[in-house]
Amino acid sequence: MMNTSTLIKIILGMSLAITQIATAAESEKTDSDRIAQYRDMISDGNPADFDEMNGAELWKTPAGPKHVTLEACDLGKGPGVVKGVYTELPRYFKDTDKVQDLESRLLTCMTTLQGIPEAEIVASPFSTEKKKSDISMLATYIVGQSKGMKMAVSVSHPKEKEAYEIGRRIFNYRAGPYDFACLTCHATSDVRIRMQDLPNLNKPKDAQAAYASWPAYRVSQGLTRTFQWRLNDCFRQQRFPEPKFASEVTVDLSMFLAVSANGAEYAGPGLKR
Amino acid sequence: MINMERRALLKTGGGIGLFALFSAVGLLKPGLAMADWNKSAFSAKNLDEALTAMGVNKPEVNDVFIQLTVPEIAENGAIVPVKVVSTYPNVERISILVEKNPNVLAANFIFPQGTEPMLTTRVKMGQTCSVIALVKADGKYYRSSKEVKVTAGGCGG
Amino acid sequence: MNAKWIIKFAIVLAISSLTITAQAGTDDAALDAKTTAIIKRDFHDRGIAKADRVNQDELQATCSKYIDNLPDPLKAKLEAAQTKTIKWPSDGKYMGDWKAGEKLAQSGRGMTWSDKPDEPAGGNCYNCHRLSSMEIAYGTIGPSLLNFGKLRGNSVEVQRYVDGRIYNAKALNARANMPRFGFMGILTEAQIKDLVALLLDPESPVNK
Amino acid sequence: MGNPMKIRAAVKEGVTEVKILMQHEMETGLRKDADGTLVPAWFITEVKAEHQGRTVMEAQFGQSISKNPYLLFRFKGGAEGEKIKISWVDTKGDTREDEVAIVV
Repeated sequence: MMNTSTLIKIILGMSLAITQIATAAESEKTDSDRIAQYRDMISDGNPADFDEMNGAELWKTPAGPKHVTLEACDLGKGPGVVKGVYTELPRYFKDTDKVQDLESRLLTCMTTLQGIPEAEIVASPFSTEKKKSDISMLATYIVGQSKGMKMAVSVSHPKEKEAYEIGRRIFNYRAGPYDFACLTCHATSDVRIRMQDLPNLNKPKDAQAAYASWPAYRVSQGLTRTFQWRLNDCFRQQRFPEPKFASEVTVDLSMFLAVSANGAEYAGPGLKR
Repeated sequence: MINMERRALLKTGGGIGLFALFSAVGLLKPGLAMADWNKSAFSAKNLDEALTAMGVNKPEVNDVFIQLTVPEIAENGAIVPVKVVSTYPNVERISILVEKNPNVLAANFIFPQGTEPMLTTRVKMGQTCSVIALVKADGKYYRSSKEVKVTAGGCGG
Repeated sequence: MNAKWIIKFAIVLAISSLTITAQAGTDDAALDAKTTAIIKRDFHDRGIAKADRVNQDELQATCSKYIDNLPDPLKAKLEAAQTKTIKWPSDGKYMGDWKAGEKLAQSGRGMTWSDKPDEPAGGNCYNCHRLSSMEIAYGTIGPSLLNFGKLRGNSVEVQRYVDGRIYNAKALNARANMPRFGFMGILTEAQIKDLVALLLDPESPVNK
Repeated sequence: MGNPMKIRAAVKEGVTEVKILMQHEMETGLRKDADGTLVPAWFITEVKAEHQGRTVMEAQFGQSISKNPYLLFRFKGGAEGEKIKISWVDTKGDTREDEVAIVV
């Protein structure tokens, strides 16, 4: 017959085993899991909401020398339509005979409709600590109107197809003192820079998750950042010179990335480290 | 309460102007707008100093009646989410402290009857260290702490 | 009309004529040429990052063209050319101070348009490599270098190998992602020595 | 006057959950701006939540609360359509007050 002390030993032994199993499970948790936990915990309460609110106000507030609103701006689905437009951008626009992304198109509307000089907007197109950018807040508002909708960027127009092809080439273009191209960091799966997992933008799943979460509020900067900013800062880190705001090089690269993300459910504005 | 009167005053335009003027000449410290905003606790430079300023003496460690949830790794120290749930009866106050921040005491939360003893907020962290939840229940103090690793994010440039 | 203006005009002309070609058929060469023309037009100087940084040298152009399919003979030719660029330390010494090396390895700064011209660049090592077991924020684009010296020793041959590898990583592998730190003037001779020490000194956290 | 907050109050099984996102720089007084000049301290010191005139939460903040402060809490009671009022005061004496109706 089992005496009490044996019984205690068995119970202790069992609980020790359970603890060991639990410890093993804990150690199997990777840093990526821990970062995922962090991201999940901060996902509620996105300060980008304030930029969306401000952008919505700017959209319907008369501005510029012509003192008109942007409500006649055609972002691809007709004047004033904002719902779902981001899922089809970049796209070809007949009036400018160009492929344009959201920010490039907003620039067109602000210059043509409102009469704001292009040089004025292009001189400081991104938000800073001291001053938030109107075009960034407008973009944040517009993308919010596509939340939950599927990305469906077309390459049916020859100029759209060409923009995609050129964008792909820009992605692979190595230059600068570091010999970097976009592909240096974004064409391999399951690698990270420092602690951040890098999306392999040649793989649909990664490309979708990455593209569909921009624009995003950057915790590290305390500002909401647009896709034009994302590309601008990638080129900075790539040790390239600065791409001109809303230039063809940025639009074509966006086209390549957007098409790679087709089918994704748009989830922006996001919230990132 | 002085607190409420001042608040009422602040809501009127004249009140704000007057207040701003007093602040500017240093006659009235902005902190005084809150009757019980404990300036010495909020300016404390280390944990002991903060606890002393709060009148807390060696709080009992309890990780069962205080559930403190923080991320193990924070991708950026500018936002570190903190969730505290306490199962003590009669929780009056929950404070959050960040061990190695220049200002250790991050916040006090005061719970009237009927408000559940839980909260979620976000703190800044200058470096890897412990986050401490300090709970006051039935006049006694209890604490629980967890380490958060703060990392250098991205390309670092 | 100044020279800069003429160049800009020529680029615009080239782009418009190329558009016609590209539309006529999806001619890869035409698209390549148009891509280059757009890149040369759409980047501008900012801070220390001048517009001419987009001009490719032979290695960059070849790697961009072939991406993952660089033919072996071409690869060997590029590597031979890169090997010739390596400048060995003038005093024949390879090892510097591992403590300075660790600081360099941690820094991700240098050569961007937001970096100041008089500030020395960082090594960016942890961005891509694991080096010390103490640092959890390390990248995995490059291989882990944990215990690098412990596994290989620190003979003069090993020191020379590491120095060359940092000076010009493309000498051993033209397709390497690693920048050519010495050849491109990113790091000084003394800084490279500090990194060699970080990898090989038995006291360095890499080998602890 | 401060910038508007985002508030959501939802009642479920007799408990109202309130989520607040405030717009505030929460300057520590220790940070330098791009030009290297010290940015003076400026942060929210007190937040108050009222339900139908009754205080349901009072919070005191220090410099270590993140920019754009976030707060979630729960209280017993609350019904659809009833009002939740949130107010804050900062170190400059600036204030903000916003009100929302409880949803289900």
